[in-house]
Amino acid sequence: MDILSLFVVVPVLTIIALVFAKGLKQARLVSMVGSMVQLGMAINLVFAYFKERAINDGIMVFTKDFVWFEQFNIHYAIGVDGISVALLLLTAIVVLAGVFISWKMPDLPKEFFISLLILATGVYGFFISIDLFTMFVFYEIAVIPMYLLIGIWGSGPKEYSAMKLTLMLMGASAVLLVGVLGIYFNSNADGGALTFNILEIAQVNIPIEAQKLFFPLTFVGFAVLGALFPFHTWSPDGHASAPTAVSMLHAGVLMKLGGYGVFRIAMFLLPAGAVHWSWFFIILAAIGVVYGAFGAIRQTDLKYINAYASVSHLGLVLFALLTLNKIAWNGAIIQSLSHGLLTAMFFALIGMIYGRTHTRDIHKLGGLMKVLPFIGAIYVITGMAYLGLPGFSGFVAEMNIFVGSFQNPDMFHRVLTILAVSSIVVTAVYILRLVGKIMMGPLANEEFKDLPKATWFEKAGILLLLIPIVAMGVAPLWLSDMIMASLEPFIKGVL
Amino acid sequence: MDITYTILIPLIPLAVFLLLGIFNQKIKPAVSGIIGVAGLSTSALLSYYTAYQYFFVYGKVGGVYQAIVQKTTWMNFSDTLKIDMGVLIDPISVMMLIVVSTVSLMVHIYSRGYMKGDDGYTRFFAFLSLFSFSMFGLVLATNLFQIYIFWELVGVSSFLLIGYYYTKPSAVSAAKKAFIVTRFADLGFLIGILIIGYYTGTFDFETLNSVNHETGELALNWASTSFMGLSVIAWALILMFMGGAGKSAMFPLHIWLPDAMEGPTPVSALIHAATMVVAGVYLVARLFPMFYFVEDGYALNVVAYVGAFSSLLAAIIAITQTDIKRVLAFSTMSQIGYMMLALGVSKYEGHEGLGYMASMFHLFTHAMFKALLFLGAGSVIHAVHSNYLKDMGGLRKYMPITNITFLIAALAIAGFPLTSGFFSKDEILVAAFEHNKLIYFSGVLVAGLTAFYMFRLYFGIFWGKDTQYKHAPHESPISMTFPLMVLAFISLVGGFIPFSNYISADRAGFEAHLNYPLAAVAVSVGLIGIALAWVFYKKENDLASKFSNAFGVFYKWTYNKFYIDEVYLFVTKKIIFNLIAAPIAWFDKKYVDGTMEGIGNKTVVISNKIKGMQSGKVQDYAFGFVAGVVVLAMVFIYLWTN
Amino acid sequence: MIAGISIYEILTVTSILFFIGVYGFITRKNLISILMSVELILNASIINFVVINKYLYPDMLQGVFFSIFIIAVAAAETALAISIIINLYRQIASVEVKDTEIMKY
Amino acid sequence: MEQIIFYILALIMIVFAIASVTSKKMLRSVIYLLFVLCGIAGIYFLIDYNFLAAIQLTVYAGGIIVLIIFSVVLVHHIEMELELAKKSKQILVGLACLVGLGIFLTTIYAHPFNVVENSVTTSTEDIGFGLLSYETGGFILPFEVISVLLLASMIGAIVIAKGKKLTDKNDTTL
Repeated sequence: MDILSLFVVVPVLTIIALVFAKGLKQARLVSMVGSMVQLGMAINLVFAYFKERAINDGIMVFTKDFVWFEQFNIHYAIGVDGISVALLLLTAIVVLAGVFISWKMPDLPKEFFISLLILATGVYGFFISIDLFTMFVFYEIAVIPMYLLIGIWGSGPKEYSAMKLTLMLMGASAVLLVGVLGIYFNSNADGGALTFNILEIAQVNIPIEAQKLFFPLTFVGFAVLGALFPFHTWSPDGHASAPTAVSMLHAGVLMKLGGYGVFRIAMFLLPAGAVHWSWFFIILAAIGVVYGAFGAIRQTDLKYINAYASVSHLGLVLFALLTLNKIAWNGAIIQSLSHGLLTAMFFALIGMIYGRTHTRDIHKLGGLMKVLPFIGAIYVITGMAYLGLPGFSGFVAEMNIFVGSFQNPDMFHRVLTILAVSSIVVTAVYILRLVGKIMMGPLANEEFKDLPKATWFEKAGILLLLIPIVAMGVAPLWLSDMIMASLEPFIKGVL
Repeated sequence: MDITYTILIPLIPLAVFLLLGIFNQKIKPAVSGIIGVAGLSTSALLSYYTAYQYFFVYGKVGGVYQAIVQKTTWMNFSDTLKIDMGVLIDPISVMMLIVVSTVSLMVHIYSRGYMKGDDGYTRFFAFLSLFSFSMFGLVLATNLFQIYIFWELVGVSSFLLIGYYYTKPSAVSAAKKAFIVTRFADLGFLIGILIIGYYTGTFDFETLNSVNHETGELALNWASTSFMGLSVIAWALILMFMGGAGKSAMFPLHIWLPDAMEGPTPVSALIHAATMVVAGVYLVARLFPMFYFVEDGYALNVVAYVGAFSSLLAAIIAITQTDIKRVLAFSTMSQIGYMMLALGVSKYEGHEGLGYMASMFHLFTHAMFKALLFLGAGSVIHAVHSNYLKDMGGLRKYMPITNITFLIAALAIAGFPLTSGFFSKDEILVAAFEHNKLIYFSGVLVAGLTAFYMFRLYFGIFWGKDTQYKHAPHESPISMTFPLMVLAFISLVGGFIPFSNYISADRAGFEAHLNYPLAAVAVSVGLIGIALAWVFYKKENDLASKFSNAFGVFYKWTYNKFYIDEVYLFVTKKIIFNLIAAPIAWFDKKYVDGTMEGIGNKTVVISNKIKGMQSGKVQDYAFGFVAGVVVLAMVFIYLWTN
Repeated sequence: MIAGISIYEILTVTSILFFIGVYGFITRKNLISILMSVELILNASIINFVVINKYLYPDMLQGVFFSIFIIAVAAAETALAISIIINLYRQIASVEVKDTEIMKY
Repeated sequence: MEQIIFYILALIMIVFAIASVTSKKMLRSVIYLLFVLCGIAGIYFLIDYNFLAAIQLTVYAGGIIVLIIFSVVLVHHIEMELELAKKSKQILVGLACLVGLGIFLTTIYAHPFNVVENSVTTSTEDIGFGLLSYETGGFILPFEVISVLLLASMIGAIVIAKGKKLTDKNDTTL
């Protein structure tokens, strides 16, 4: 079994093992072991990748190719570059943290962990495949369990949110499918056979007109998952209703599929289309950045605040991608990673607070720092990291994005860049409002006096997320070099 | 020269911070205090050693102090553009090292007494160490991005320390305000950095500042793009100054500083008087060649006028404040304005660069005596448990050491001859006199006002009415009075350091002399101020209230800080919150979400409408079938026959 | 072979019968009438089988056989349909199409 | 002679067929249908398929029509007026049928049938042999299948028509 396919096989094995598990204790143990193996594999992959990279200068390494649908030339083709390696590592971390955070899942624990791992399988598969169709299949695998996870284990108007989320994402993937098929049917433009293989399509000069036609479809199809304004409304409701681990996984990993897809498929395969349309979508992305930030100021539900903050931060990812600039792209990838960790952390903390106080209304919370020192301190740290404090991953990402987008010297990009940069102030406003409101100040409710302290598994989950955040923030060089090296073949098309 | 060891200066406080932060609950308060002091002492000793080595051993090469840089790549943007991390040793950074480490050490020692018995004792020392780390990093930064990084870090340490009493809502909102206002200013800083990075292709101070001595211009070339009639680099400098103005509480970004006094007093002494708030001055000084040469010093003029205006405004407001820490806060703002205006009027070469040197000198002396004033005020507050002048009076009998040291500091800030403030202030006024008369007059006026409000404070606290105290105030413990004495000593004799030999804009050094006529003017204005204060406040009387009544509206405006806070509040609360954020939230719910929901609802409506077609009536289906077959047949026949 | 009558004429007649049946099937509202219309359609097609057999392939009998089968099936179908109608009438006391809406939607 | 008979038969069939699908009186409608079926039997006679004509008369005219009449009598009052479809629907359906007829006829007349002139007479014996032959082209299997089908449908008809008692047990309506 090759090193990459294991990423799909191990979760599947874990799921099979879960089927035979009895009760919460066994279920969580099995999932924890499975996720830990996964994390170990991801870490191992990073080292293996560096080793392989030294001797192999293909765009993708560890490539494998099996035919699984002869007629349409659909392959199970896999391979990774620095970007997917980083995202796989992120996924492994967030999944394990999610398992830790769901340590005390009260209802249907077995089914919950199974759904969670199905989602993870889809995500892993998506990141390793380099065949459009296989990728699409994994994408759908990742999206579908969300419906169950939110609809069954959610809170509040969960059916409504689950339905909204699923319908919007499905609508997007319908659009995406048209785009993917459009690419497929143009993949013989240079006379070869029709193919779904990304690397092969990248060699083909797809006619400009076709690129102009299919780029918006592919882009929007993925960008909806990346919460592009104005298609972001599924995200606040979905996040608010989802259980903690699902929110973490969704905002932390699943939404990254959007940016990754935009980058890997829409921009790589349709560069002329990207150049042609970027001006339009970059406006939307820039609006999303500021809009999400302002939206977050007004919300009172912790999860809504975070969801809007995600809109803002992921808007920054799309914004960076659309500036068609290598530095900014590097920033976009780092931002994906950073936001994945940070937002997962935030949702985990919100889950802990909610689990103890049973409210997410910031007006009902206050002064929790006194009673929950660990969670409070981590909350403040996460908030600071979120608003781009140096020393944490967010800063590195944002600086790359801003420096990169500043490389476009025309007035149009300048104005948009400054608009996007100004979001860091608004971010500071809502983060500090949040921190000041719920952590600081006098204790809001006498009942909160004896809240239980953080447990070991909560701490484990949090540290798991915090360590990479700090590592990326303090020593970004290895990561950014790894990503930068992999960006080279992708940026060529659009420059 | 190998200066690698200097990296330890910031790293030791960082280690202390991590140690105290992670094992916050497990360390006994007494131990954490000792760890903090020990860590900082090491850093301070290293700083002094560095200073000695630099100034007297290897710093000067060919009559000019060399900048020594050691750095490593932290992140690559592109082949040319990158962020380095490293240390830059040059006269001003070494001078700042001394200032920061001295004041910080004194504050550490002082805090062991001041914070005794507080719940978050360990946390407090952790934050202090974090701040010291950030400030050292800022001082030693080798490039714009590094300074920005530590700039943000001092911002957040400041946030944490202002909000140290986090259960107090006023402290929380002050912390938020400080962070957001400076963050807004940093936005300008960041954009400035981005502009500079794009047009010059480097962030390095040494590259940016290098001057071509033959042409007398900056060695660096850039595409001279202009925007609204001013070159983009000048814009960048102005934007960066915006960042500096935010940190240094220059008008109109000063509103956070008075509120920041909600923090514990040692914090105010360290961060909001001596070190962090002068970061803006340091930034301008750092980039002085750029400020000076780009567009004939356009940006530098902005600095000068903003500095002068802030200085005057703050001095006026300080007269009417009743919270002693707020008086000191406005005084700080006023003095920083002084430093800014000195930089603003400075030239580059030799003696022409007097303003630059005077600014740095004043930065040094001000750090000492202002820290002393704050620590003294802290000692007083510690004794009487109040911040307000009305609760004080006649304390000289109870607190002799505090009294004496406070008096020394007040004399120094008022520019009393032979104190340190006298020398630095005099040089600033000389520089202003030589280059810009308007600013000079404003400076003289501020000098008088400073003397007045400072002695109003002094007399109000230690003389004036004999207040009856519930608990008789007593002198603070030795851990608190010792730093007072050390700082008082420096404030007294610091003026005799031949600063101009070591620090000058072109780093070559020069001999500065007292300008007796101008000094006489400044001193006499200062003495008038002191004398007025003597009359008004030495003994309890109603002169002051009569006076304030006479001024009426003006007094009210001044007392309310010219309502600048209210304007900001209006802008943030009414405009940003209610006119931008609220409509956006509404728009999002109503239209963006509404559209998506609408699509869903329409689908349901349409399907309800057309489900009637599936009536279950076989005859209807049959009709559809027949009609369909007929139509299809027609089509096929048409196709066949053609 | 009918002397003097071509296949076209016969087919015309059956076509007319067929469409009359179709018309009846769609417009009538009574189950028994509909059944009758179906008989009409079936008969029209039976004639076609027979006539084509006779006119085009006179030495074969397939058309006749199929006609017989169709008649048999029609008889069976009618019997079943009638029984269903009677049963329905017992249940709802009506054999109008508009009353039999159980399967609607 | 045969020509005239054919035309007469055709006229009868068409007229009564129309009458059958438009009549308001149920029983009359059935009787009109009987005439049509008899006309069809006449056609069979004309083209010399006597056996078929006989079947037509016995099974259709004799059996099915009687069955229908019985059911009509069972479920209707003799004098009940039938409900007619809406005028607009009648016209629409009529139009569609006319167009369809047009298409049929154009197609038929456009097709050159390869008519074989003959006067072969088919005896009942031929049909019997053909139907029961198991040689190549024999119809014994379909014949048996049809027999079984008839049997099955008879039983089914009885069961369904009996209805009530059986369904009571299973508690299903119809």
